[in-house]
Amino acid sequence: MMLSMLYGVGIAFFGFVLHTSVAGINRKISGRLQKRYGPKWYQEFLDIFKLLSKRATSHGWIFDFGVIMALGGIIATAMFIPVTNNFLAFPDFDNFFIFAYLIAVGMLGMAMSASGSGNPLASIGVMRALTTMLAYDIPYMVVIVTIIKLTGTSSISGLALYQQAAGNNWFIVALPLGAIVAVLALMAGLGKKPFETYIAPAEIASGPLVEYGGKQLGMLFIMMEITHFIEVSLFVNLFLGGAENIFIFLVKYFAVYTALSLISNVYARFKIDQVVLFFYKWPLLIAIVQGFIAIYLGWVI
Amino acid sequence: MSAILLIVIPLLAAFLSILVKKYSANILLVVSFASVVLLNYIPLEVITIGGFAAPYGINLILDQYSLIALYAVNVLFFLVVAINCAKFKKLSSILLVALAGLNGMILTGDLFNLFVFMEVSGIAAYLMTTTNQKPLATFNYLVQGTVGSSLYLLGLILLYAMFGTLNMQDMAFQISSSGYHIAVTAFPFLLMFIGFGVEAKLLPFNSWVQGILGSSNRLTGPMIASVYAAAIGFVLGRLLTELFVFEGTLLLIVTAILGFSIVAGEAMAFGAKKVREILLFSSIAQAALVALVFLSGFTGLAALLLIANTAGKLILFLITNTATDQLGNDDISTLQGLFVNNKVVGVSFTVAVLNVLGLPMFFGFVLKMNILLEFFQTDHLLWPAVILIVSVVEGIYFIRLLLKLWFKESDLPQVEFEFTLKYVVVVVAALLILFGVYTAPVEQAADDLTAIQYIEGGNL
Amino acid sequence: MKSTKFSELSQEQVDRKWWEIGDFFRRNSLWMLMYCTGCCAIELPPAMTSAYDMERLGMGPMATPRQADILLVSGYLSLKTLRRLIYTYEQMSEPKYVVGLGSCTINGGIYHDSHAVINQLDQYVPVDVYVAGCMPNTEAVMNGFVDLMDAIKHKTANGWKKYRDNYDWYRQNQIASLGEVEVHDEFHE
Amino acid sequence: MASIELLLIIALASGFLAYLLGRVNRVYGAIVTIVSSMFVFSSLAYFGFTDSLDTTVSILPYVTFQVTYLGMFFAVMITFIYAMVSFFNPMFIKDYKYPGAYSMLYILSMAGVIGVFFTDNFMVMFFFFEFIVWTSMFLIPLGHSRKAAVSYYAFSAVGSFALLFAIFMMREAAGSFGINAGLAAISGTNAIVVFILLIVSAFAKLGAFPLHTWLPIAHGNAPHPFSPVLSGALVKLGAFVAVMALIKITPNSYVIVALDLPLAQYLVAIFAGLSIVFGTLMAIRQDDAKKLLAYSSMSHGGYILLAFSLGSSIGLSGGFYHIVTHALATGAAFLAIAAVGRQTGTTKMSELGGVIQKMPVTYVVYLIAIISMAGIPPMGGFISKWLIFQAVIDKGLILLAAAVFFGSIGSFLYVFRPLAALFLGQEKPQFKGILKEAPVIMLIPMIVLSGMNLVTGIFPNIFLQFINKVIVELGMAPVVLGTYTIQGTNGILDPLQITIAFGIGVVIAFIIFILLKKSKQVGLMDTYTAGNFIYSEELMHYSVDFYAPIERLYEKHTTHVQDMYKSLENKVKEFGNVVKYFFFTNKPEITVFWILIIIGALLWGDLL
Amino acid sequence: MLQYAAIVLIMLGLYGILTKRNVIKIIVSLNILEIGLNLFIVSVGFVDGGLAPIFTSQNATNDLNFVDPLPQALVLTAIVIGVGTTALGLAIAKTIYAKYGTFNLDEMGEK
Repeated sequence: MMLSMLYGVGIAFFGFVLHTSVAGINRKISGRLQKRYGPKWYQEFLDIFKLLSKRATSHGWIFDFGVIMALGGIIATAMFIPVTNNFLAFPDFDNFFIFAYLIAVGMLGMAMSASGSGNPLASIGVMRALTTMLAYDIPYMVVIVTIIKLTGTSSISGLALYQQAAGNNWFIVALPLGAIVAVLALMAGLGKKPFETYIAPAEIASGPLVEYGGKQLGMLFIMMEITHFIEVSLFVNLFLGGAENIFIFLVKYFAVYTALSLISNVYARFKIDQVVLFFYKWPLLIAIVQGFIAIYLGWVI
Repeated sequence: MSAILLIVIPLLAAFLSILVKKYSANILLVVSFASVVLLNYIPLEVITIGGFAAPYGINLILDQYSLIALYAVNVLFFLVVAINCAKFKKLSSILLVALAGLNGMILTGDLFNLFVFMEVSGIAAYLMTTTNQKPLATFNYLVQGTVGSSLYLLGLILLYAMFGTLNMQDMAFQISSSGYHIAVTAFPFLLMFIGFGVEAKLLPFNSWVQGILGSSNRLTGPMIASVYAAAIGFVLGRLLTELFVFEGTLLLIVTAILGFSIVAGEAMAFGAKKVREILLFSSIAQAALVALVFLSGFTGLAALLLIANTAGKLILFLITNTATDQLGNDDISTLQGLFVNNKVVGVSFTVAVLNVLGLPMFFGFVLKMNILLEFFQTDHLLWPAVILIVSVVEGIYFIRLLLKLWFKESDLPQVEFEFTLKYVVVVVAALLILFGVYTAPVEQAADDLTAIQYIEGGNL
Repeated sequence: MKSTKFSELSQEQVDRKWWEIGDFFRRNSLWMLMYCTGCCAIELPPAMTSAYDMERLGMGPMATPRQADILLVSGYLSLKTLRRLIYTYEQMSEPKYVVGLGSCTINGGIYHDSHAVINQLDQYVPVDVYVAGCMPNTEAVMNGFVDLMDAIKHKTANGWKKYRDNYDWYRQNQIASLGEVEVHDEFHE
Repeated sequence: MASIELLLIIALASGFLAYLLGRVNRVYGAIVTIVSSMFVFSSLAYFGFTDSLDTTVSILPYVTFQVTYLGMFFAVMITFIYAMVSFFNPMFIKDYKYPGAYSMLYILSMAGVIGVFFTDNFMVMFFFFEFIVWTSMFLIPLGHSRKAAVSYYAFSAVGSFALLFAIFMMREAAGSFGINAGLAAISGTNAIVVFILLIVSAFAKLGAFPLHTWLPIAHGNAPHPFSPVLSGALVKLGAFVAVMALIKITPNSYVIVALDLPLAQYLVAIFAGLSIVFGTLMAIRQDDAKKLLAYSSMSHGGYILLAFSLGSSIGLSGGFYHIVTHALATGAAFLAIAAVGRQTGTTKMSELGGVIQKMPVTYVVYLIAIISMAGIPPMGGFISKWLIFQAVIDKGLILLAAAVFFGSIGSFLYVFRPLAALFLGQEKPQFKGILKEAPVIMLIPMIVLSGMNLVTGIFPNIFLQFINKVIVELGMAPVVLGTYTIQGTNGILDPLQITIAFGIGVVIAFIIFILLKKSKQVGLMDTYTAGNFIYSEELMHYSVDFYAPIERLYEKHTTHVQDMYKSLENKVKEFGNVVKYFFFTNKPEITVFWILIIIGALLWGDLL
Repeated sequence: MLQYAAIVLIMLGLYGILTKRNVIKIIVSLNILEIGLNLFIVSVGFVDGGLAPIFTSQNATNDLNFVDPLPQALVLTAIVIGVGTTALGLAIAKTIYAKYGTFNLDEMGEK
C-alpha cells in the first residue's frame, strides 16, 4: 500500500514536470506562431520557482488552508493516473469517478481560498469557473457514460487496454461525435481561449487568482499544471487508446495539448452565459445523440 | 319513568317559567340537567300514546339509536344552556320549548308528529335567532324553514294518501310489501328529503345558514350548529335508513346533492375570510357527509360521526362567538392571536379542529378510518376519494385558521373567557381525545347501532 | 585548499545562497504591473509584441499587484493617481521593483510647472530604474529592463528595502504633497 | 431484550414530561428532549444491532410490531438525527412562543417515527404517519412563517391520503391491514393504482418534482433546529414509501426492452431526474441559506428515488446509502446554518459575511457537510453517488445520467454559495465585536455529525454491510464488499485508499507550504481594488446574485409550479365563490327556486 | 277537483315567494301556500258521497262510507302551526321595518 502510494506521488511529480515542460514548449510554439521569439522552454519552471521564492501576503488561515487543500487534492488525484499500461500506481482502482470528483477537492480548496481572500473579483472568478464547469461537464460525462456502458468498465487503464485490445480502435474514431464533445469539454476544462471566462485578466483581474502572490500563487500554479496533466492524460487514455510505453504517451500527450493550444490561439473569449448556452445547445445534444446511437443502436464505427 | 317525560317536563317547565319569570333561568338549567339525568333511568321501550296501538296512534320509540341521540342532544343542550342561561334569561321558556321539540323529534315514531315537533323546535329556533339582531336573516330562515316543512308535509300527505298510515315503521313495512313502482314513492320522498334538507343544511336549500350562523351569538351559534344539527341529523338518519327508499334518478339526485354539498361546502369555506363563515361552511359539508354515510347504510358510524362533529362544532362556535361578541366582528384579522393569552381555550379549539380534520389521536380519526373502511368494503371507491381530496382542502383552511389564531406578535385581542366556558370546552375536548385513543367502546357502539336496524315493532 | 562543500555554513550564508538562487529566478521571470498613466505607455505594445518580444526575457504583463514584480510607471503622475500608485505599490509582494518611464517621472517633464502633477517620483516611492526620454523609444525601454535584471543580479535593486527602512521619510513626503494618502472616496460611501 | 412498545411509551411519556417541565423552566423541557431522544436512539441502535428488540405488545391497543432491517435502518437513522439535533434545543428554546409545546411535539414526532417503522400493520403505520404530520406541523410555525405550516400540511396531507387510499385498496385485496400481506396481495390493475398512489405519497413526502413547493417554504421557515430534522429525517419517510412502491409491488407495466426497466419505474426515474435538475437550478438562485439547503434536499430526494427506481441491488444500496449520507450531511449543514442564524439573527446570505472569523468550528462543520453533499471524496456523499452512478450507467440511461451529473456538478455551485457569501469574505460591521462561536453544547452534535460524515466516507462498508441485510430482506442480491473495497458493476472503489492518497497529497502540500517563506498577514479589506480606496465591507463582499449569469438564463421560468398550485387554490376559491353567489343570499326565494329546480329534475327524469 | 285547486294554490304561493320583494307579501304568499297545502290534506280524506265520520245512532254500522277523519285532524294542527308561523313572521316583519324603514327586500342596505 505505502509503496504504491509513493509510486503515485512519483506519477504526480512526473505529471508536474511533464506538463510544465509541455506548457513551456507550447508557449514557445505560440510565440513562434505570432512571429515572436518566444520564452525559454523552461520558462514555466522559472515562473513557478520565482513565485515560491517571493514573500507572499496572506489573508488569514482559510486563504492558506485552501491552497494546501487544493494542491493536496490534486496531487492525490494525479496519483491515480495511469500513464502507460505499466506506469500506474493503482491498477483497477483508477475509477473514472475518482478523477471526476477527487479533482473537485482541489477545485473546492482553491475556490474556498480565493473567496477567503475577500476580493469580490475572486468570488466572481470562482462563480464563473463553477458555471463553466456546470456547462462543460455534463456533455463530457454523458460521453464518458456511453464509453463505460459500452466497455463495462470505468477503470481508466482498463479502458485504455480495451482500446488497444480492439486493435487500436480508439474511441476518438469509434465515437467521433463524442470525441468532438470531449475535445470541446477538454478545452473548457483546461481554461483554453474561447472558454477562459473565469480568468479574464483584463476584465476581472485574473479572477480567482487576483489576490495571490508569492508561494500561494506558486503552489496554485503547480496545482494547475498537475490538473492539466490529469485532464489531458485522461483524454489520452479515454479517446486515444492510452499508451503501451512512455514514448507513445509523450507523443500523444504532446500532440493533444499542442493541438488544443493552437486552436485556442485563434479564438476570442466567450461571455459566461454564452459558454453555458453553447455547451447546452450543441455539445450536449451531440453527446446524447452519440449515446443513443452507440448504446441503443449499437453503431460504433 | 317514561320517555314521554323528556317532552312533557320541558314543556310544562316552559309554561311555568312564563309564570315565574324571576327564576326562569334556574328552571331552564335544572330542567335541562334533569333531562340528562333522566335519560339514565329510562328503560328502552316503545310508548303508545292514548292507548292506540302503533299504526293507529302515535308512538314514541326509545331504542338505542334514539337513546344515543337523546344523550347527544341533551348533553350538548345542557352545555350550551349552562354557559348562556344567565345572559339570555328572556329566552328561557323558548329554550325549554326547543328542548321539548328536539326530544320529541328524536323520540317520535309518527311522521306527522315529527312534523309538529319539527315546527315547534323550528319556531323556537326562529325566536332564538332574533337575538342575533339580524331580523332579515331570521325572516329568511323562517320563510325557508316554513317552505321546507310545508314540502315535508306535502310529501307526507302524499304518502298517507298512498299507504294510509303515518307510522314510520308501518309505512316502511307497507312500502316494502306493496310492490309499488319506485317512481311512485320517489316524489314524496324527495319532497320530504328536501323538507329535511332545509333544516339539515344540505346545499341548495340552505341559504339561511349564512345569515343565521354568520351573525350568530354565543347562544344561537352553538345551538343551531351543534344542538339542532345533532337532532336534525339523527332524525334524518332515521328517515334515511328506515323509511326512504332511494333508487334510480332519485338516488342520483340525492347523492348528487350530498356530494355537491360536501365539495362546495369545503370550497366555500376555503375562500371564506371570516371565522364563523369558515365554520358554517365546513359544517354544511359535514352535515352532507353525515347524510351520505347514513345513506350508504353505515348507520352507527354516521351517528358517531354526527356526535363527533357536533361536539367539535360546539367548542368551535362557543369560542368563536364568545370572542366575536367581545371584539365586535369575526374577521380573521381581528381574532388573530386570540389564543396567545388563552392557551386552555386554544388547546381545546385546536383539539376540536384536529378532530374535525380526522387526525390521529382524536375521535374523528377513528370514525374517518372506519367510514372509509366501510366504503371500501362495499366497493365504493368514489366516495373515499372525494372525502380524502376534500379533507386536504379542509385541512388547509383549518390549519391556516389555527395558525392565525395562535400566532401574533403584538396587539393581541383582549378576550375574557369565563370559567364555565373553559370548563365545558376542556371537558368536551378531553372526551374527543379519550375516544380517539380508547377506541373499543366507539367501535362497539358503531356495531350495536348498525345491527339494530329493521327490527319490527320499534327496534328495541 | 579548504573545501567549503561540507563545512558548516552559518544561517546567514545559507540565506544568502538561497537569496542568490532566488535572484536567478526573479530576474528571469519579471512580471509587470503596468501603471499606464501617461503617453509612455504607447511604447509598451511594441515591446511586448513581435517586434521586441519581451516574453523571451521571461517578462509579461500581470493583472494585479499581488502577482507582479515590477511596478511600471509610464508617465506623469497627478496627485490623484499618485495616491493610487502608493496604495498599489504597498500591495505588491516583496521583492518588488519600480521602473519609471519618461522624463515626467524623473523631473516632471513638460508638466513640471503644473500644480496637479508631481515632479519627482522617487520622493514618494523608491525607483530602481529610470528610463529617460519624452517619450523613450522602445529600445530604451527594453534596455531599462535589462538594466533592472543586471541590478537584481548585482543586488543593487534594493528599492523595496529602502522603502521599508525609510518608510517614515517617504510617508512624510507623501503627506506633504497629498495631504492625505488614503482618501475616503465620496462615490463609494 | 427491549420492548419496542416500552420505548414507544417512554417516548410518549417523556413528551408530556417535557411539556410539564417546560412549564416550570423552558430549558428543562429542552433538556428532556436531549435525554429522551438520546435514550431512544441509543437503545434502538444497541438492541437493534444486537437483534434483541422485542415485539410483544401488552398495553397499547391494536398496535402490533415487527422488526425488519428496513424499518430499523430508517428508525435508527432518523432517531440519530433527532438525537443530534436535540442538543440545539436548549439554546433555541427561549425564542419560541410556546416552548413547552415545542419540547413535547419534538419528542412526540420522534415517537411517531418508532411507530411507523416497527409496525406490521398498515393502519398503525398510517396512524403514526399522520401523527408525525400534525405534531411536526405545529413545530414549523414556531419559526418564521405561519404559511409554511399550511403548505407543509397541504402536501403532507396529499401524501398521507394517497397512502391511505392505497392502504385501503391493499386491505381489500389482502383482507387485513398486514403490511406484508397487503403488498403481496395487490396485483393487476389495482396494483397500478396502488403504485401510482404510493408514488404520489413518496413524492409528496420527499418533496420531489412536482410536489416540491412545500420544501423550501417549510424548511426555510421552520425553527432553526427543526429544519435539519425535517430535511434529514422526516423527509425520508417518503423514501420508505417509495421502497414499498418500487420494490415490493410490481404493477403490470410494459417493460422497455432497451433499458431492461419497466415503464412505471422508468417514469418515476424521469420525475426523479426532473426533481434533481429543478432542485439544483432553484437552489442555485436562493438567497436564504436554509431555502438553498431545502432545494438541495429536493435534488437529493430525486437521487434517492432514482436509485430506488432502477431496481438493481447496487442502485438500491446506493439509494439507501444516500439516505444515510444525505441525512448526515444535510443535518450538519442545517445545524451549522442554524448556529449562524442563532448568533447573527439571520440566515440570508446577502446580509452576512465573514462569519468564519469568529465561528471557525461551525465553518469547518459546514465545509465537511458540503463536501459530502457535493459528492466529493473522502466524504460519504461520494460513495453513495458513486453507487448511484454505477446503477445508472449499468442501465445505460443517457438522459438520466445527464440529470444526475447536472445535479452533482450543480451541487458544487449551490453549496459553495453559502460558503463564500456567508462564511467567507469580509465581516459585516453590524456583527463586529458581538459575534461569537456557538456554545459548546451546539458544537457537540455538529462535530459528531462531521465525524460521521467522514466515517461514512472512509469506512462505508460498516454501513453497507447492514444495508446489504436490508437489500437481502427485500429479495435482492447483496452488493459485493471487500474488507475496504466496494465492487460496483464497472469498477472497484477503495475509499480508504483514496483517503490515504488525499492525506498524502495534503501532507506534501503542507510541507511545501511550511518550508517556504512566511507570508505577510494582511486584513481582508486590503485587497486589490484597482487602486480604489474602499472602506465599507458591504461593497467588498460579493454575495448578492452570486450566480447572476446563469440565473439570467432561466429566471423567468422559476415559478411555474408555484403558479400552478396558486391558481389551483384560486380555482377552489372561485368555485366556492360561485357556489356562494348562486346559493347564498339573504333572499328567501333562492332556496325555493332551487327546490323547484330539483323537483323538476326528478319529475323530468323519472315521472314524465 | 279539489286537489287541483289546492295544487294551484300551492303553486301560487311558491310563485309569490319567488317573485315578491315585499316582506308582507312574502308572508301572504307563505300563507297561501299553507292554505293550499291544508286544502290538499283535506282533499286527501275526501270520499265522494261520504258521510261525516261520526258514529251516531243512525249509522252505527261498519260498512258506512265515511270520509277519512284523520286529515281533518292533521289540518287542524297544521293550521295552528301556520298561524303561529305567520304571527312570528309578521312580528319579524315589524322588526325589519323598524330597523330598515322599508318592507322591500331590495331597498334594505344589506347584502
